[in-house]
Amino acid sequence: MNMIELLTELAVMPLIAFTIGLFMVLMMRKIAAKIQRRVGPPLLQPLYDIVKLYAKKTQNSHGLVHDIGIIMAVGGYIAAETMLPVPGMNGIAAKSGLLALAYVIMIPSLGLALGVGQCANPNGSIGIARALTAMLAYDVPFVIIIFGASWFYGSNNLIDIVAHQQAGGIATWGAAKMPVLAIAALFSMYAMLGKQPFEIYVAPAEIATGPMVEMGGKYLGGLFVMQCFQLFTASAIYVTMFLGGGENWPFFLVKLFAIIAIPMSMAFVFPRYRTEDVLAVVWRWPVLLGLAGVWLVMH
Amino acid sequence: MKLSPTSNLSASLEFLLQEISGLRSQWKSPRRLRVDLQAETLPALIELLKGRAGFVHLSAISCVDWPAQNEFELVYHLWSYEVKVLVMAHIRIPRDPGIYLSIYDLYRPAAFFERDIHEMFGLFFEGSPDMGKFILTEWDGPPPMRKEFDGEAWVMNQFDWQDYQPGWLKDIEAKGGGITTRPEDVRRDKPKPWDEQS
Amino acid sequence: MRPENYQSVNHPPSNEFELFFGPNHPGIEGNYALKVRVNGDEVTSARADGGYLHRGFEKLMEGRLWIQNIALVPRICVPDPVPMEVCYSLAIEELGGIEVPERAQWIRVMQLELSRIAAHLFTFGGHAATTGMYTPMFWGIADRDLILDLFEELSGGRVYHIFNIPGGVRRDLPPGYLDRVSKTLDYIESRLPDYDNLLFTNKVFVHRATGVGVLNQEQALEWAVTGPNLRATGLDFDVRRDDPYLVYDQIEFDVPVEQAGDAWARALVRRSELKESLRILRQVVAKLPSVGGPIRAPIPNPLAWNLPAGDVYTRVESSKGELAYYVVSNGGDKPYRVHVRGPSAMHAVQVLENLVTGARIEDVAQIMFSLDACPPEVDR
Amino acid sequence: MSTLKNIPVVSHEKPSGGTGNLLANVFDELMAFCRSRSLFMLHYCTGCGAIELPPAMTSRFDMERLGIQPMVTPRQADILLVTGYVSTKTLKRIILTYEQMNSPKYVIGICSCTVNGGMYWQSYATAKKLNDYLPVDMYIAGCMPRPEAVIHGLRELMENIKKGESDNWRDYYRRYDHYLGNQQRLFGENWQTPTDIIGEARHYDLMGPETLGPHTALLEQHQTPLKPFEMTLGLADLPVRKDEPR
Amino acid sequence: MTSLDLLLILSGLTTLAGFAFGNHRAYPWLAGIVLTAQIVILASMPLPMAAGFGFEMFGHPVGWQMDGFGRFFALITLGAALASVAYTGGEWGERYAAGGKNLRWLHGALAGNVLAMLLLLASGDLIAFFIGWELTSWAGFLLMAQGGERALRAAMRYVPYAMAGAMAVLGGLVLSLTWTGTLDLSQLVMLVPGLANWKLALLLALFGTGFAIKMGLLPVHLWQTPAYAEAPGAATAFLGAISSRMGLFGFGLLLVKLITLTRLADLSFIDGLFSARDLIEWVAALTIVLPTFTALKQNDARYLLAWHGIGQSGYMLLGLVIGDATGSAGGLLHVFNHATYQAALVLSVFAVMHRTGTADLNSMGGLVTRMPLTFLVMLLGIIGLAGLPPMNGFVSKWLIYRSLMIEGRPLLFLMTVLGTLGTILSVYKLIHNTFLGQLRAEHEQIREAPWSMLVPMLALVALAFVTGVAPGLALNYVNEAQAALGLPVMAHTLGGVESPRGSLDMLWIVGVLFAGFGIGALLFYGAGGRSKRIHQLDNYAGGHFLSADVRYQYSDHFYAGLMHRIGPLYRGSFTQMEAALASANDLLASLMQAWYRQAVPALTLLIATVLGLAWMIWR
Repeated sequence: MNMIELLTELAVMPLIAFTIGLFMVLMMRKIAAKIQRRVGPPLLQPLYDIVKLYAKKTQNSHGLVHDIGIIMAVGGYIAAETMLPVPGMNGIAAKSGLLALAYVIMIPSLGLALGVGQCANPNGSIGIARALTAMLAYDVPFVIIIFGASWFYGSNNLIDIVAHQQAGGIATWGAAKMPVLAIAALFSMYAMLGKQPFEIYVAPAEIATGPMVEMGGKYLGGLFVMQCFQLFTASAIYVTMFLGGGENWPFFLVKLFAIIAIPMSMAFVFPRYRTEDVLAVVWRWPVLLGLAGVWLVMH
Repeated sequence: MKLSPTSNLSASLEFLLQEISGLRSQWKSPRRLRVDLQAETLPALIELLKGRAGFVHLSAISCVDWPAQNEFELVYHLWSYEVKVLVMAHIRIPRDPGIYLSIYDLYRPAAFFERDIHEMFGLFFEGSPDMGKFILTEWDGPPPMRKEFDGEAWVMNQFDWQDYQPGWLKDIEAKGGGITTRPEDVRRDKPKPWDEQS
Repeated sequence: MRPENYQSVNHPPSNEFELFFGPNHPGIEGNYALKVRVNGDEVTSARADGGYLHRGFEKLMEGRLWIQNIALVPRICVPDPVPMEVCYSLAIEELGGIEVPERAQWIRVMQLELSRIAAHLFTFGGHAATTGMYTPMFWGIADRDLILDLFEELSGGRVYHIFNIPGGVRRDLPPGYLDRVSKTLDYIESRLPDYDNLLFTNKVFVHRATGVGVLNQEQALEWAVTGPNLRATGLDFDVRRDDPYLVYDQIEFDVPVEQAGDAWARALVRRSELKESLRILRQVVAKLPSVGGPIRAPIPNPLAWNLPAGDVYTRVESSKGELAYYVVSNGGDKPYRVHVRGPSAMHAVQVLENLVTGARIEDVAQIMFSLDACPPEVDR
Repeated sequence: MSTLKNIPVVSHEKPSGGTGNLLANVFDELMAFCRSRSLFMLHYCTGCGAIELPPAMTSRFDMERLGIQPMVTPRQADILLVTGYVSTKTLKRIILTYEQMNSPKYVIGICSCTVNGGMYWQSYATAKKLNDYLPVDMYIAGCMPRPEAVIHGLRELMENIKKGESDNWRDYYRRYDHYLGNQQRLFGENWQTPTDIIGEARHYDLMGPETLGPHTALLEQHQTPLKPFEMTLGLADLPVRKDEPR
Repeated sequence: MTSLDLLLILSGLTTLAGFAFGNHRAYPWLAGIVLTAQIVILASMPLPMAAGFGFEMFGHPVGWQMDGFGRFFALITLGAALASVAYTGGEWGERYAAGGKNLRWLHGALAGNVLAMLLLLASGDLIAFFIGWELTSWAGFLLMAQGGERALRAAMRYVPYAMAGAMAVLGGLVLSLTWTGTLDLSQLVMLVPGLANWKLALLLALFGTGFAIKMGLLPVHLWQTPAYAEAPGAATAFLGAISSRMGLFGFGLLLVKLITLTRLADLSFIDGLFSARDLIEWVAALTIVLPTFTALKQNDARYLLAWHGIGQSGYMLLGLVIGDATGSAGGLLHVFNHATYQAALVLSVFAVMHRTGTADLNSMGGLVTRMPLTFLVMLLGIIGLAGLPPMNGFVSKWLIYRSLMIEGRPLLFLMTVLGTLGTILSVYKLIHNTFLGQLRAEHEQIREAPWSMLVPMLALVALAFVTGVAPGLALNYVNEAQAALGLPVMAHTLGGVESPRGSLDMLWIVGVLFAGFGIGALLFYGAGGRSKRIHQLDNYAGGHFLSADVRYQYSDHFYAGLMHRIGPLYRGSFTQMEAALASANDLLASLMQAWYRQAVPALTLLIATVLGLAWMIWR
């Protein structure tokens, strides 16, 4: 692969991810509206929100780290998107792999945490403390699943993983071969998205939207962009690991949206847990399932 | 004597109240008993009602300002869940110096009512846990509920009024919703005190 | 007067910090504030801060005619305004010795119960929203709107009806009104299983609400807790039954009671009360056609109406608890003194401060909403 | 300043001036369109009119289909809905909150009380005329206005924003002295909010003829300056503390 | 004279110079130059390099020889010493001296530590090893004891541990001599694996105890935190960076070279189910998790870092014991990586302490505007400690994860990741409570740390960053060490690892990451509107006016929600275990001290050593 092609891919992949993410946000809000028996936002609402926020005339910064935090949050995801193979484009997936990806997507969280910390608001700090606790919760099953998958595929390379699954149609999909792990992964992805009942760190009624408490204008806009990327990344990792990745764009999109629709349609009929309950729930079922899945895969 | 709902209610309650000297009682309706007494004997009455007749619920403490007599009237509304009677105990205390005893040690809710009366009437309760401000924290005028405080005059002095905007009414009639305001519309056009000096 | 101090201050070493719930905070009901000191996530002390909604009602009422004040009183509690009108009217009627016609009494009961249903639907949504579940709020408020429609048809106002006046009610029911009421009742009754499925049997919600803000019966009596909050601690008391007013003594209804005294018990009591209100309303709808007669007792010219001197203490059961008016007349055309005793004056200040102390910040909002405190009643 | 009628009303520049290049105009139009289609309103129930906002937001009237959704903190919000009477104590918080919001920001006075005090006209505790203290973009009259009226008002605001007409927030910077004067009259001379409006006006080039005046001079006299802590190596400009710890 | 001789002589001279005129202004420059020269000599030394001197003791030749394994550790030692000396050289040292403490002793002890460690690392036989071991222990004690009253108490607590460790090592030495008849490492390598299982187990137990104590492995880790945390700043950095790695060096020799990993796996306790190798792996894994989560509860920045130092050593041992090319490379690389960022972190904490006078996480906050460069150092340091890209900590941890994945050890893998996650939580608390949040009034006039302190810190994080982007630079030395130990050598590229089963190319990852940041910045500054800095009191407080007398900073009990779940574990089994250990310790310590106060400690040890050796010869 020549350099120009690669650089084009690197530039295009985050853009595609962002666009898909926008529609995922829209889908989430539409699902909420349907459950709540109302119409919901228009088609381009997520885009309007982001453009408006970036175009605010006056904006408040609590200092350089506040700015850098948002840059890291957005930039980290932009980088992460180039490590996730999509149909026709592999980016630098071969040079990073699943494990590195799992750690690269912690960079945005760290950036956000720094930015929020600089805001000097305890609501935000509590939010971050809770977000990191949630990360501790969902990452434990998540790494078990990464372990199981990479043991099963014999590789850490996402391109190999996709190729392995696409070799024999649906029968060789990860979900068909490792159903237990796939279920555990779905659970873990749900927790990763941070929607109810795992929505402990935004919690408007408790800590006034936690990390977002001092974010306005482009700062909040950056977080909205980050949310788009987050939805896409979570869904794409799952599809790549268990649903055969992307053979072609239509199928890939269907899988992406179908997977992300599962947690979204469950989220709006639950309240949020307390922090320790999140730990209890996520450390019980997904971890047990994950360990059982790993045992099955290894024997 | 312990009061019980089965006994002859009014008779036994009145019998009980005879222990307080200088007390006048009057049944206003089957479940409302008005009691007038001296301010000094109120603690005794309350102790009696709470201890012996099950009047555990302090419904409210009301204060009425009687500037003509230079007095505050305090009304303690007590309810018994057992005998289902509300006793209204009226006392009068002089407006000056305006100090009375708290009944917080018998009824916790008194703290709220006493603080409220302190804010609104300037009547101080000794022994109440918190005589700070609650509602009027950012008010530095006189206690507003006193009769001599003329709220309307204060308002006239303090605030401006919206100018008559005939266009706004038309706006509402025509559109039914909001009135768009522009800086030009709502310009002040009457002199302010601070402008006159220049 | 400077509101706050911006001079640099050296803080003494402390593990605690302060959090501000309200006035601009979704975890607080209305325009009200709760300042808490927190260590980790545990509240070590709490102080309520009111007065944001203070309008000086009691002062305003002293400056207006008896009849004018009818327009003022419903503003004291926005989500549940009818009991305010009724309680004030009852006070004037008692002072003036006016006998309210029976039909007017039944119509008042109908409004009171409709208002109670509306208020409870509102409260469920709020309570669920504090735990992050917004769907009950969306549903509840939309269903409450149907009741507001009924009120609008009756009085012209969705929220403030100003329909009860001393002596009775302003107008008779429009034709076909009772049918529409029973249709709405049917609809709301048909929605109850949905609410049960969504909220009252939701395991996560039950988990969140149990053991939160526990109030035992002794504490409840000590702090003058009333209404559903008191009944959630196991005390079987309802002003409608035990100190009856209007025609409640002719109506058959139960007083739901729970024992646990926590946020969950309070939610359950309200849910059962909603069903009881439906039951009362069915009886009212069945009874009203057979009650004839005038809807209003004759009163003198209200613009020059001097009520005899005296004082009266009336109370009713609002959706929040015991609501009482102490009205004093000195024989003039205006009240000499009106004291409003809203139930939330207790719930939102002392009870809230006490329940929140030692609770966790996750539960602060839930405690306030489960007490169903209504700040304008505190501030007046 | 004796004849107040003579104070020039500054008509601010319109984004669609016809001058300049086409692309910039299109860009401005796009911004204005997005601003009008995405309005975050602050979750702050300042008065009783707030009871009609939940119906307007929830299933029956669903404001989200217009792109309007509630937000929690002033930083995130675009619209400040002043729902009804403002007691003096609340008014201070409203001004604080308004100043913490990011421009373009809009103030909507809902209910008659915000227009002229409403039925609390003789109350000692409530301010009567909101536009003395804040630049109000839209009044929605009624006691209280129905959700339909609220939504209608918001739609009208959206139209105004799209046309670039609703920018009273600039007025707050341009005539800060006027607003501050009214605030000082009500709250006392040493009234100060933590937000540095004059500094913001300078920073964003929003100064107007009346940004500074006698009242801002009074403010400067009484205020505790709240300059942000700039990041500094501090090697040159800060003195060594004598009591520097060992 | 060989270059190893030169190295040791230079080191000895530095020690003497340190004790003689360490308080002179020129000493740090001199020591810096000499240390740099030593690094150059060491790095350019052909291997293996024997020392030109040696002697015979009781019929056994005692000699020194540097191989790739030793050189790897020695380079880190010299680098850490260089950073510490530079840090001490300026304002920090002046204030240290002005505070009535003795700078000569500090410098002397530091240089003495380097010498002792070099002697240990270059040992060619077990007697030389033991001499180096003893010297290291005592030099370490000397360094720990410099920090004042509390430091001395902590150092005294270390003494019984050190003596017990020395006794165990000595016992092991005697036994191996008894069973094999030689003390020369090159001969032992051939003889030891042939010993019977119980003999090997006994050797393992004896040597292992000694090394574990030095390394701070569970359950003999309790001495380390206070001893390291309370030492003076530069000493803490040096100790935290490398000192306890001597235990790992010992383990490397013992487990990999002498006993060999295959023999280790044969030593099964329960037939075929649980071998000594599993035991060590699990001890390492527990050492990762438990101290990390103890660090989470600390409220003193120095203690927090010291606990993490213990936790991170678990990764190194685990990687080494897994023993495949990737894992051992990861374990060894982690020694280097940990030294770089841990030293930088400790130095930054002491830089903050230098300015504010406190390391209490509850009484700081918002310092980023006052000490931005120190913040940068701590930020990069915590990214490294947490093992996130782009810092070097990520690479070594990635290698360890990867080898656990390839070897199929899910539970151990889970433990390592759990340790990483716990680290992320705890280091965020560190940086948040120190640098973020509300600036306290008493810190408004704080200045950035002086350059004499900043330069070493910045150099260390720069090194950590560069070896994170291009881990190949450090992996060269790691490969040498692997070869010297007889482990399979991991092939690597400049950017990481090339493998058909999943590669890692840090050059690309970091490149893309920074390109992403660049685009993010472009979006932020280009597409977004201008922003204005605001004062920290202009903040959301539920609509209230935030006033300066309100403490608006969340610091204590930071992960309260998490503690509701795992807090009982601390209170329950873990603290009970710790309490039991601590009381056993204290008993031991008091017994030891009772006996020990009566004589000069060194003398006592000398007697013990001589007696031991005499018994060994005489037998």
